Amino acid sequence: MMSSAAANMPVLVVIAPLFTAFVLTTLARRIRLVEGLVVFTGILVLIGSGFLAADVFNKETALIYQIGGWPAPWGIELKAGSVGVFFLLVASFVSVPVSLFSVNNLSDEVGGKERTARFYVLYLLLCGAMYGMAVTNDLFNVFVLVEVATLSCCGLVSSRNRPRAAEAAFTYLILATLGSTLILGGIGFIYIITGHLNMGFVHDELNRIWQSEPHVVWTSFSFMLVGFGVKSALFPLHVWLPDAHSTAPSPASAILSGIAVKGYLICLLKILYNVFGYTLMRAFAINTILVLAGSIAIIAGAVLALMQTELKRRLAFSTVSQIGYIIMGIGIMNTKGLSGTLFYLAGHAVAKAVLFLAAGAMISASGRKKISELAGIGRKMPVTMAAFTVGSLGLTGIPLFSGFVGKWYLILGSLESGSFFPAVVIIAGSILCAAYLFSVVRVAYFEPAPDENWKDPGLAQKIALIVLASAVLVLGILPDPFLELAGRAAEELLALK
Amino acid sequence: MSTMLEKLTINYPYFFAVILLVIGALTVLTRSSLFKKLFGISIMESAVFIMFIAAGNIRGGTEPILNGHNTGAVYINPLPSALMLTGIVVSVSVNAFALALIMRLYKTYGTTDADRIAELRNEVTDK
Amino acid sequence: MFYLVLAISSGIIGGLLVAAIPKDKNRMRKYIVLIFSALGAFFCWRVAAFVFSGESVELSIELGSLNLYIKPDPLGAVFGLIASTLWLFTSVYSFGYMAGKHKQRTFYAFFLLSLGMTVGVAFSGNLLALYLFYEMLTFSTYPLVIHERGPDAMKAGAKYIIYNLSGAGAILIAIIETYSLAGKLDFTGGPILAGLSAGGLNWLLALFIVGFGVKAAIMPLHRWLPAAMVAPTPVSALLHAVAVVNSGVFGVLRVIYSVFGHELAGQLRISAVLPWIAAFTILAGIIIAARKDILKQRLAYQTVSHLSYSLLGAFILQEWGLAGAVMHMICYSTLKITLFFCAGIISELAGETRISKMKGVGPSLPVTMSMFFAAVLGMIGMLPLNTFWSKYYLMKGSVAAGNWILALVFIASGIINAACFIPIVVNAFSGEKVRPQSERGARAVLMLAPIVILVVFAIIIGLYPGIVWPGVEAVVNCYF
Amino acid sequence: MKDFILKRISAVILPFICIYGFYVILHGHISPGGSFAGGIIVGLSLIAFATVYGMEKARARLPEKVLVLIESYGTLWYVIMGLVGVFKGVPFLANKLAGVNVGEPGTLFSGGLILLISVGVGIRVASTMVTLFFALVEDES
Amino acid sequence: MKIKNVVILILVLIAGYGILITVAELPPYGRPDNPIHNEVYERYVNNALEDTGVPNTVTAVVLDYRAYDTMFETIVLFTAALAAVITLKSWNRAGDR
Repeated sequence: MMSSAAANMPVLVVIAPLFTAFVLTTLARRIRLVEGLVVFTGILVLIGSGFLAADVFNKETALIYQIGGWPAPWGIELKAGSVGVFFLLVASFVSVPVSLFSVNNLSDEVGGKERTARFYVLYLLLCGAMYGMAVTNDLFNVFVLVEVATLSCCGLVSSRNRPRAAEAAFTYLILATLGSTLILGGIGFIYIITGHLNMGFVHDELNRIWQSEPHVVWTSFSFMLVGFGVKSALFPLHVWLPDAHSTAPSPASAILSGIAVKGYLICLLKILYNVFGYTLMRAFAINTILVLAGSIAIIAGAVLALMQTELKRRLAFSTVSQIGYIIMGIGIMNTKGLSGTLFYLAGHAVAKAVLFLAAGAMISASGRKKISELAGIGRKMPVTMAAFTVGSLGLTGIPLFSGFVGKWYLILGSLESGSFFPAVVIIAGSILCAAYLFSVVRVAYFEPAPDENWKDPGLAQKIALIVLASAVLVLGILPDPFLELAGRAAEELLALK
Repeated sequence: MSTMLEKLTINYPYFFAVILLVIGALTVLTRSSLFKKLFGISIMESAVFIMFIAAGNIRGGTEPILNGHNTGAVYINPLPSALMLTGIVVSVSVNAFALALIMRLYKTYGTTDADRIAELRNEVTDK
Repeated sequence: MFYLVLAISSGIIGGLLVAAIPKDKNRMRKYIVLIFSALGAFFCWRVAAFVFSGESVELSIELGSLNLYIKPDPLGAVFGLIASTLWLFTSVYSFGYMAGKHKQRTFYAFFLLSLGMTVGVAFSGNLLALYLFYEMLTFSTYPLVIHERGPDAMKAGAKYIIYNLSGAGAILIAIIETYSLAGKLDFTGGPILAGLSAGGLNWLLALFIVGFGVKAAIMPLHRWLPAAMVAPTPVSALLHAVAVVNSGVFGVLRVIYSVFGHELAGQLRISAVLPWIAAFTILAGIIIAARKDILKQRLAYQTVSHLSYSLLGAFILQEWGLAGAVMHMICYSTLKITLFFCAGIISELAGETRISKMKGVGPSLPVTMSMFFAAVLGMIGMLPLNTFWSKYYLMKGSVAAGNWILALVFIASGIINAACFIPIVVNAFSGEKVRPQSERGARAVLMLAPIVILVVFAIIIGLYPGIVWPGVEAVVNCYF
Repeated sequence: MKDFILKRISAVILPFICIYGFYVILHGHISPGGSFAGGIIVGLSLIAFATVYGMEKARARLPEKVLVLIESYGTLWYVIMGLVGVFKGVPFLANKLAGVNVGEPGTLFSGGLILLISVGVGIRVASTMVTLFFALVEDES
Repeated sequence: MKIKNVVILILVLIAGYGILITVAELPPYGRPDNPIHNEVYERYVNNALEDTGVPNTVTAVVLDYRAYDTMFETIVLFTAALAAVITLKSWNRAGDR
C-alpha cells in the first residue's frame, strides 16, 4: 500500500484536495471540523509533494505517470518533472498558511457557516487544479484544469458578500473565458496539424513539420499568449485583476495573487518550452516578444500601483507589475535566467501572500481601506505590520530577502544573454516597487496614530503571517536547495531543443 | 491569394468557424449588455467546437460505434468528439455561473447593462 | 572573528535596545547610546589594530551560493576608525543638542543602527556585503532625515531615498556584471577584474561611479545633499558630512582600487574624464556655496566641493593622490563635523541660521566662533590644521600625474573657501556686543566639549602628521 | 401554476422522459449518447416538474440536502472508482488493467467501471441541473 | 465610446484575417490522410473493444482513455453549481455597500 502510495504520488497530490472538497459540502454545520480538514489536507499535500520533490531530485529524471495505464499518445500522462515539482512545492506550501489564516476569520467577509464551507470547497478545488497544472503533461488536460481554476477563482471572488464582488467576478469570468476559448483554439490548431495532445509527442511532431505551416504555429502561439496573458493579467490584459483581487476576501486574494496567477504562468512556461521548444521560440522570436511585454508590464504596473490610494488595489497592481518580471524571465532563454524566474516566482508567491494577508488583517481590524487612513497602525498591530514590512522588503529585493536572489539571477541571465535592457528595467521596477510599498510602511510607522484600539488578529492568523514572513527570510538567506531545484528545472526546460 | 481562396473553399468549416469567432469576439468586446457579452462568449466557444469537430471528420465516414454490422467502414475520428463533449460541458458550466452572476447584479442594481451598473456603482461610492 | 562581529553588531544591538526601552526613560537611553557608541569605537580600534599589525580578521557568512564576506583591509579599517570615533563625539554632542526635542527614541535607535551599518560598509570584504550594508545604511538613515516630519522634511526624505536607491540599483547591475565577468566578488587577492581586457569595461566603471557618486555627491547627482539639511544638526553633521557621504567616497575608492585596480583603470578611456568631473565639482560646489545665505546650506555645498577632493585624488590613479584622498577623508571629517556642530550651536543658542543676520554673535559665543574660525582655516588648508597635509599630498599627486592644472584647482578652491567663510567670522566678531553671553549650562558644555577636542585633534595631527601617516601608508602600500 | 391540461399531460409525459434519460445513461457505452446527455434529460424532466407544479412541491420532493449529497458524492464516486485502480496496485482510473470484468462487449452490463462511472455521473449531472435551476429561480429577498 | 468600438472592430477584423490565412493553411478538410488521423485514431477505432469492452468509441475515449479529463469535467460542473449557489443564496443585504 505504502509503495503504491509512493508510486501514485503524482496523482494523489492532485486528488487529495478534491476528495476533501467533496466531503466538505455535506459537513457545512460543523465548521470547526471543516477548517481542520482543510488545513490537514493542505499539510498532507505539502508532505506528499515534499516526498515527490525528493524523489524527482534524487532520481534526476522526470516521473512519468500514465493515467489508467494507457501509454502516452493514447492516454493522459502526468509528468512530475523539476518544473512541476517546484511549483507543486510552492503552491502546496503557500496554501497551508493561507487556509490557516482563514480559520475562524471569514464570518465578516464571506458570511454564515454554509457560505464559509462552500468557500473552503472552492478553495480546495482551486488548489487541486493548481497541483494538476503543475504535473500534467497533456494539452487538453491543461485546458480543463484552467477552466476548473478559472471557475473556482471567480467563485472565490464572488463569495465576498458585496455587489462589487459579483461585478468583478463577472468581468473576470467573461475575460477569463475569452482567454480559455483562445487557449482551446490554440490547442486545436496544434492538434489539427500534429494529431497529438501529449506535450512530448506534439513537440517532436511540431519540430518536424513547422516549416510547412508557419502561420498555424504563429497563430496558435499568439492565441496561447493572449489567453494565458488574460488569465495571468499581463499588462494590457490586466483590466479584471485589480477589481477582482481587491474585492475578494483576503485569503482568496492572497491565494489568487500568490498562486492562481502563477499556475497559468507555469502552464504557459510548459507550453512554450515543452511544446514549441527552444528552436521554434528562437525561430519566431518569441523570447523577444516576451521580454518586451514583460518590461512594459513591469513599468506600467508599478506606475499604476503608485497611483492607487487603496491598499489592496495597490497590492493588486503590484501583482501586475511582478507578473511582468516572470514573463520577461521566461523570455530570457538561458539557465540562469530561467532558474531566476522560477525562484522569483516562488519568492513572489510567498511575499505577495503575506502582503495580502497582512493587508486584510489591517483592513478588517481598522475598517479602513485607504493607505493614508492607516497612519500609525504599525505601532498598534506590531506583528501584522512587521510581516507586511518583511513582505515588502522581500518583494523589493533587498539582500537577505527572497526577492533579491531571484532578481540577481534574472539580471545575471539577461546580462549573459547579452542584452542590457532587461537589467535596467528590472532595477527601475524594483525602485518603483520600493516607492509604492515603503510609502505604506512609512505611513504605518512614522505617522501619528489615532487613539483607537486596533489589535493584532487571532493566534491562527498570527501563526500564518509569521510562517509566511519567515519563509520570505529563509528563501532569502538559504536559497540553495530551491536554487538547485530551479536550476534543474531550467536545464530540463532548455534540454528540449 | 487565389490559392488562399481555393484552400478556404476546401476548408469551408474552418472558414465559418472563423466567422463565428469574429462575431463572438465583437459581441463580447463592444456590447455593454451583460447577456450579450455572455452570448458572445458562447458563440466563440461554439466556433472552436466546430473547428475541432470538422477536423475530426472524414468524408464518407460513419459514426465510430463498433457494432458488428458495418465492418470495413471508415470511422470518423472519435477523439475530437470526445474532447468537445468535455468542452461543451465546460461552456455549459460557465454559462450557468455567468447567469447566476447576472441575476445577482440585477437583484442589486436593477439593470443588466454594464455601463449603467458602473454609473450606479460610482454613485454608491460617492455617497 | 569575534571583534569583527562585536564591532558591527554593537551599533545594531544598541539600536534595538534603545527601541526596546520605553519612551520616557531618557537617562537610561543616553547611557545606552553612550555605552554602545563607545563600544563600537573601541572594537573598531581593536580590529584596526589587528589589521595594521598584519593579522587577518575575516568572517564569511554563507548565503547559499552568494556569500557575505567581511574582511577589513587598511582602507576599510581607516574608514571604520573615522566613522566610529566621530560617532562617539556626535552622540555626546547630540545629548546636548537633542535635549527636549521630540521623538528622541526613534532618533537614537536609528542613530545607533546607522553606526552598525557604516562599520559594516567599512569592513565589508566583498561587493555583496558592501552592497548590503550600503543599502541598509540608506534605509536606516531615512528616519533621521525625516526626523522633523514637516512637509519639506518628507520631500527631502523622498528625494534622499529615490536618489540613493537609484544609485544602489546602478551598483547592483554593475556588481552582477562584475560577477558574470570575473566569477568572484572578493576584494582579497588583488583587484577583481585584474587581467581583463579594457575593451567593454568603460560603461561598467561609469555605472559604478554613478552608483557610488550619488552618495559621494558628484555634481549632477548631489541634489539630495542640500535638501537633506532639514535634518537635525547632529544628523547632518554625522551622516551628511561624515558617514554617508564618506561611504560614497569609500565606495569609489573601493571600485577603482579593489575592483578595477589602477593599472586596468588607467587603460580605460573614461578614466581620463573622471578627474575633470571631480575638478568641476570642486569649483562649482564652492562657488554655489558662496551664494547661499543659510549657514547649513553653505556648509552643504562646501561638503559637495570637499568630497570631490578625495574623489579627485582617487581618480588621478597615482600613489600620492591615493594618499591624499585617504588623508583628506580623515582630516576633512574631523573639521567638517566641527563646522556643523558650530552651526548647530549658533542656531540653538543664538537662534541664527542666516549668515547675514550673524553680526555680533561672536562675542556671545566666543568659544564656538573661535573653533569655527579654526575649522574654516582648516577648510582653506592652512598650516597648523591637518587639512594642509592632505591638500599637499593631493597637489603633489596631481603634479606627479603630470597634470598641474588640477593642482591649481585645489589652490583656487582654497581661495574661494577663504573668500566665502572668513567674512562670516569677521562679521560675527565685528559690531557692538548686543547679545548676552549664552555659552552657559550643561547643555552648552555637552555641545562644546566635542568641538574643542576635535579641533585640538586636528591641530595635533596638523603639527605631527606622522600620527596618521602609517595608516595612510598602509593603504597606499596595499594598492601600489 | 393552475393550468389543468399542462399538469395532466406532464403527469403522463414526465415519467417517460425521466425513464428515457436513464435509458440514455445506461446505454451510453453501446449506443450514441452517454452519461451527460442522459443526465441532462433527467434533470430537464425534473425542472419541467418544478415549473409545472410549482417550486414548493418540487422543493418538497427534492430537498436541498439530497441534491447537495448527490452532487458531492456523485463526483466523489468518480474519484473512488478511480482509486479502485490505485488499491489494486495499478494506475489511477485503470479499468481493464485493474482486473475488472468488462463483460461481453455490446451487452448492457459491460465496460466494467465505465458503466458504474457513467451512472454516477449521470445522476449527479441531473441533480446539478436541478440545483442550478433552483438557485437561479428561487428569490431570497 | 463609439471610437473604442471602431478600434475594436478594426483590430478584431485584422485578427480575423490573420486567422483566415491560418485556417487556409490547415490540412484539407475531410481527408482520411490528415495528420489528425494517426496512430492514436487507429488505436481508438481498432482496439477500443479489446481495450475497454465498449463499442461506442467516443464513450471509450471519454470514460476510459481520457477519463482523467472527464473527471475534471464533472468537477467543472460541480464548481459552477457551487459558485452559482454561493453567489445567489443567502447573501445578506446588510452586506451590500
